[in-house]
Amino acid sequence: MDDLHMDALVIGGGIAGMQSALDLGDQGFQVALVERDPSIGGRMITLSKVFPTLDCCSCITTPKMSAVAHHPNIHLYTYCEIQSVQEHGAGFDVSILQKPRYVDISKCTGCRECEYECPITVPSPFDRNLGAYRAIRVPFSTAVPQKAVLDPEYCLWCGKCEQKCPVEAIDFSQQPETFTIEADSIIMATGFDLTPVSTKKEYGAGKLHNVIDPLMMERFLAPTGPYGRVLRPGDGKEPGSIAYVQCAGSRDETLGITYCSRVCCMYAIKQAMLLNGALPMADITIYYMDIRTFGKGYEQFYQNAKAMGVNFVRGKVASIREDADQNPILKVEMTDTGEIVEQTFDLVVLSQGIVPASHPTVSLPLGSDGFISVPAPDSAPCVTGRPGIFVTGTAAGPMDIVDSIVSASAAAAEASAYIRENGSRLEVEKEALYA
Amino acid sequence: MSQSQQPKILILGTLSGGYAGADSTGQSHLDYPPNTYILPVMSPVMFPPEFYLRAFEHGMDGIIVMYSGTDSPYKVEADGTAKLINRAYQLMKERGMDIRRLRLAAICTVCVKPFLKEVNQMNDLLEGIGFVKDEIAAHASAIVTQEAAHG
Amino acid sequence: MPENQQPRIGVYICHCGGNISGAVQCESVAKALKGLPNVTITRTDESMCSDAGQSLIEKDIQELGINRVVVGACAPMLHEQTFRGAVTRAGLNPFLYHHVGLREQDSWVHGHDKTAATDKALRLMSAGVAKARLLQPLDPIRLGAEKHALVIGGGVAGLRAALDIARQGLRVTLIEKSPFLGGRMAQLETVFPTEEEARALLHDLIQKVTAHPNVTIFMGAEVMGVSGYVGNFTIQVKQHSRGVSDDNAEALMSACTQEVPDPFNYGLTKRKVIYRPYEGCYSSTPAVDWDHYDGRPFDVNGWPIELKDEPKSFELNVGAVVVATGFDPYTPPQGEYGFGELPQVVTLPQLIRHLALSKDGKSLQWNGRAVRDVALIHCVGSRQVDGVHQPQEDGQVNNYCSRVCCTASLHMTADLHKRYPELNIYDLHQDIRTYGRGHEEYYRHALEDGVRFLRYNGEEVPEVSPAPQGDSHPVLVKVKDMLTYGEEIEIPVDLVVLAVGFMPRDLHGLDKMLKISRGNDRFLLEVHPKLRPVETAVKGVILAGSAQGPMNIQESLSAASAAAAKVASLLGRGKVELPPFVAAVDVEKCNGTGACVEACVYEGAIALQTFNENGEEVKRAVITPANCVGCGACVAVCPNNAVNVQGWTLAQYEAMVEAIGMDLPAMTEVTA
Amino acid sequence: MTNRVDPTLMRDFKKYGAVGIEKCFNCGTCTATCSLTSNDSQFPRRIIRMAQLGLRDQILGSKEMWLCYNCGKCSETCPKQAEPANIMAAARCYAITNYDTLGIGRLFCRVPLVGGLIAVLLAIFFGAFMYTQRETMSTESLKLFNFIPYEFIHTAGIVVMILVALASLLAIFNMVVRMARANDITIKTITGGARMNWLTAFWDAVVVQPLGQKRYREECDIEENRRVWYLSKWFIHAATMWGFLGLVLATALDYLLEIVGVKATGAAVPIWYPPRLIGTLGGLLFTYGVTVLLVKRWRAVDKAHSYSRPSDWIFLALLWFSGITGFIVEIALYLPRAPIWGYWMFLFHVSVSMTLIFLLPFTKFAHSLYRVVALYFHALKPVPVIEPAKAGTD
Repeated sequence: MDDLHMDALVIGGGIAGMQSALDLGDQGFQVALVERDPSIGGRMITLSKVFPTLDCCSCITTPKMSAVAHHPNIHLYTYCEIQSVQEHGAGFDVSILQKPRYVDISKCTGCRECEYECPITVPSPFDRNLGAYRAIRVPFSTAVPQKAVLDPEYCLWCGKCEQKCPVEAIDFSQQPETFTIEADSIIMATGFDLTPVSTKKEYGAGKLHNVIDPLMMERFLAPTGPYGRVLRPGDGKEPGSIAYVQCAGSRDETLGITYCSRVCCMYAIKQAMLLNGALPMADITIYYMDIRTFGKGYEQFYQNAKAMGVNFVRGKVASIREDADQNPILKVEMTDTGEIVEQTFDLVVLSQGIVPASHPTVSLPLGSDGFISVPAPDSAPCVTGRPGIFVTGTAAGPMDIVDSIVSASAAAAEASAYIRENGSRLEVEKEALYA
Repeated sequence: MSQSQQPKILILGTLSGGYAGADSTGQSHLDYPPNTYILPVMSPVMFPPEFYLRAFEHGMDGIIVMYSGTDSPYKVEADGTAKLINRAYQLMKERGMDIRRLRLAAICTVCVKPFLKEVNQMNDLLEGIGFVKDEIAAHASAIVTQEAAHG
Repeated sequence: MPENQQPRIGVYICHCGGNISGAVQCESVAKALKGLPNVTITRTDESMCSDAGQSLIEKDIQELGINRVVVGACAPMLHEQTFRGAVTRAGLNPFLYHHVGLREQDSWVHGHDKTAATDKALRLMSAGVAKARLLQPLDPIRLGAEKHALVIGGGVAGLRAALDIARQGLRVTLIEKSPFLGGRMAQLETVFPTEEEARALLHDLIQKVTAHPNVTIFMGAEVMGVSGYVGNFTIQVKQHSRGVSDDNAEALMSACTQEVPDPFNYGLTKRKVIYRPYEGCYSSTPAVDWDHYDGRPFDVNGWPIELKDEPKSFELNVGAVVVATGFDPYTPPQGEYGFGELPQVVTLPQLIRHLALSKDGKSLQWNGRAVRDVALIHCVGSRQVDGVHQPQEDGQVNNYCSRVCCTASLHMTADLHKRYPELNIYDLHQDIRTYGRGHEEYYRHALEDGVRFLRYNGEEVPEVSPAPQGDSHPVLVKVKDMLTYGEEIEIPVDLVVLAVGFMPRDLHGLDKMLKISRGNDRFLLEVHPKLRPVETAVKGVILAGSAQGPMNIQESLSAASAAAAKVASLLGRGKVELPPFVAAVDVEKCNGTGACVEACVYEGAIALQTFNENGEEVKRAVITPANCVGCGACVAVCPNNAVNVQGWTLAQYEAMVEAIGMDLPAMTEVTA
Repeated sequence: MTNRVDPTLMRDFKKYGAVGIEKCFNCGTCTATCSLTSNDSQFPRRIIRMAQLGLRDQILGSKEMWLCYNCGKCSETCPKQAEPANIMAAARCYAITNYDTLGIGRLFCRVPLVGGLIAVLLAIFFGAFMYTQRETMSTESLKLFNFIPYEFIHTAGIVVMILVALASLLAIFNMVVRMARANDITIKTITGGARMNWLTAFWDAVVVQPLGQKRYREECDIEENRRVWYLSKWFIHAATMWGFLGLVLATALDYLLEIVGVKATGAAVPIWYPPRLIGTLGGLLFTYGVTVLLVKRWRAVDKAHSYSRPSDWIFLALLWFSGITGFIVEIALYLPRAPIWGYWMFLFHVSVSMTLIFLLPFTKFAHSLYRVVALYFHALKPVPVIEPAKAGTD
């Protein structure tokens, strides 16, 4: 591939990255959006509904994905990884690895014939491995681009897909390719991972059958989820009682994570409300230390959940074990009364927090919390320690969707100002931009 | 049971008021009777009084005009709509229709409770006074009887 | 042109991922609609708004020759634009599209009765189809846009918005109501989490803004009127005189004797009516406090000098307006936690000012005595409960969380502890909400500094009362502490600090002038917290900072930069497009009665013009689209129905009403 | 009842070694982690909370702190690393100090240097005093009571015992009064309730729990027990205690046998001879237990042993020296030739042991008293509350 020149390169195609790209693109800048996965959409597209409005999540994400895909100024690079970022004047040379899809995306129509033909079933990371898809597939129904991708780890190279493909898009000979984009500025929108709980042996270290993470619950609740309903992964039973363990990966020095992950209170309340709808007979209890519903409309959301009958109990869950029927049993002090209870539930959700996602090779100073450092949050909340590189969304610390979107637009404003002030575009071009 | 057996309520909701208020109610997932049909309008100041009569003829048993009133982005909406509705009342009276079938209410974008109140009130009313077609027919037959008596 | 042919209508019903299909039998509705005249195809989809869903429509337009599209999905507010976009991509005029809200107004509110919900969906959809039959292609009104934005408010959000807009190459005018820039941030000492000096950060920002060639600033100025629309707003501004100049300022200030409580210090101190709020403020020229100046002349070297406010009025033409009008701290009513009754009760902002004014001594002094024990009460004016708290003037209570107070309070306790290590601090909270990056550290510090935390239940708030005679302390705070199993704990203190929340500001009609609305919490309302989080329902009017809701400095900065990004997208090209929903006259029907002109209140929107028709002079109504708002006042009064609002015609409404009232043949089958 | 806060107590507690008390944000993990706590006796958080707010009476009236065996699990899991186990230990230290009205306990807990000095001086005093009464050192066989006359040791011992008993009773009285006040305990609590309540409670408080270490063994540190039993926490504690009691029993038996005229005290006897058998086994257990405890504290092997305060060291040192010297004397006694150092060791042993006993109510040793009392009150079945009959019907 030829070297390309862009005004901005956005790393990460989640909601923050998409919004930054859209804001820059709308202003007339040429933007490259680089995404590690085969589809953009990030974490948000896997969610069910979003707080505090309870809109269906895909109703907000898919139009943005669609807008990104159709934007004349946004150039989408999916299934790509950043290899290196070198300073080049005021801008950067970014070396990018295009991972082989084994599908020619210029030919693929997303008809899914290959997927129907493929004999290999593999667990789907989109569904938090709760569901399965094929070794060759369109990553998920609303994926952008709607193009198939083949997973070489599982593929038997039987060639059935190749025979079936009506447009001869399957290409087993694809190799990883490296290309370079010259960009005047970079926006890091690399997102987050859930805090690992494998070190928390009190919570079963991830080995208990009916203790799940919140993103799994999102998939259960999502209409596009693997089962279309909520069930226990251990035995497929419909849960009659569900508990949320707050701060299961935050504010806990035994995990080495002392910060608040900011979103867990709200997503737990939201899921509780949705569960109330999905399983009207289920008892839902949220065990918490402090309910942190600080955002616009959030406190009312919390009060609504209380009124709806969601049970809020103050006390940090000390331990979880399971009985012979694989029912998780929580032990907790209800600190309001001092009562120590052991409560058996059908399903327990660990409200795990947010840690930085594994980074592409962009060397940037990090804060003590591991997120990208923002040296002057009270004067430039999106500016990192490296000139020309900006940060947005959960790459800069835990953040909810609303705050991520605002921060994404702010990062776009910073980047566009930087491009105007330092960018390598010719003056003429700059003038032309706003002619 | 088919809704054709229920009295129908037409709601003309402004985009900056009633229609958005109904959306707010929906976002709060608050139930109300389903015999309500909300049409978005820029401003109800566009509807001539005859429009309402024709709507009744088409089987609408109650009409609530949910406008934005003084909060409207349109200067004439508040006074203008009220005048038009008053003229509609005149026409309704002439036809022997219960004027409570047509109501004007100011509903804001987040007026969830007032929205529900209006809808429920109209429903209660219609439960009492029944279908508009019966009312029109009764009036017509009354006129016939009257004329017969005179004639 | 496909749109001029016979209508070929494509009908699409969205499951909305179960949101709609959970209550509405979408397939049945689609099947029933299939039988309607002009309906060429009906489809349902899991998610119409997804790329795949949109492609479906595009494909049908191109392959089946669909020339009218009706989608039944979520509220039009959310996705009407999305589908218009899809229709446009397929080569169809975007206004040959009609959106029916099946989610907020049907499935979400009638979920208990699936049959009724389905019937309603069918009627609404058939109304949509009826309208679609009568849709005509429309073109948006294209207007030049001023590459100039107005920022209202000179606090940190306004300043940041102005700077970022200026940096995008646009002109900005910033107006600030008070004679000085800086807003609430100037009243702070240090900021969390960096512990930088608030004023140093602020002055750095002011320096950048004032030095930027694209920025014009008017202080002591307010908006008196707004007209126009996106791209072309006309703003009437009134600017008060400063009253003094650098030359005579010092002489006048020393001659000035009239003193008033200083709002900058929340009334803790007094200042003269000719004043600077603090040393190093911007502008450094003092100003006269016209609201309080008693009008008496000053005696300067024996000469009586009388000052007069001579406001200047002028107009600004701007393409967009950023509202950065900020917030007010909540002022507790007399008696709430002893406020206004006990001299030992202060608000957090007051204490911040008090500390800024106090010399460092061994102990904190308040009301003439040394403070040994302090109680800090959270959620004053926030998270209020109906029936427990005294409502505001409008009858509402502040049931929102003010977001900033928890960290601000603990930031304060850290400062107190540093300055007065012997001080005992009690923190009475409901939940500690140190959510932000680096905020939990303040909680940790407070704990380690020995701050005692007590947790009260929102419905049983702490009690503040004077201590009985002879007690060691003047005030007693009693609280049912939920961390001590609900036992009543008595805390003797010398000072009670109320962590007051954010109050939405009275904008003196500015919100009305801009036609922007407020939410349930009475803060200014955005269109949608995720889709368009800083934009208002009025195109071209954008929010920045705490006018929209409680925010800390960092969040205000982000919001302000985001607002700047939106302004840049809107005005950068120097032109904007307006929706074509304006009145249009059918000259065939118009016979020049002039009723429409009489009904119209918009200057220059509709007028009678004389035409020559078959050698005869006739009068016909003519619309000027840029001045028409599309209210339709002309429509109702036209005896011939010769005028209609494009896209919202009377005929369309009649057809829709008729469709709602009609029982479709398939209906009984569907809803049986 | 209104509880008035006292900001000084938490600072006080830090002086008793509660290193993390201010860090606690009352999440309740510690209480829910503890296997010994129950709804009638909640700890550690309750104790921490009382200390944070300065509710002195409630702390001094609590039995909860004595139910804790310092297994350290709460400290391992504490999300704020506030060291609740250590706070419990500090609370016990605080209680020992406050129940002792003589002010000696305060020295051991608050002024460890002075405390240590007192212990050393006391031992020297006892040693010197006995040395003045010395007689002959036979080299033929170790005739200990020819060195220091038996009657003298006996009398001195009885005097020490009486003093200790008086001080202990006074302290226990203090404790009981405070506990009764804070928990609404009356005579009825003891006599009322189930039949033989007082007796079953006594059985539980004296035999089942302390001697049998039932709860420590069964409920505390279960995982630990699964490792190797002889290194488990309960066994080490039990070994120390059983060993100590074994030594006391052996001494008492020896004395008893003399009274009934079976043998003379101190006379060499075969290994199977019951007092000697008990004494040897007890000594072995005791030395093992104390040595392991010392090593654990020295190496700070876990949370429970990380924050040793001087009073811990003084107590353990006294225990260890009295145990090890006794054991050495025992060895010397059965050596073919009586070594002279055997006499000095004997003198040392008697002095240290007397010091240990003498300081019982003032050092960490006092926990053995208070724990039994607390366990007794804990074991009492509550008097059933009879709801007053409601007037009228609704």
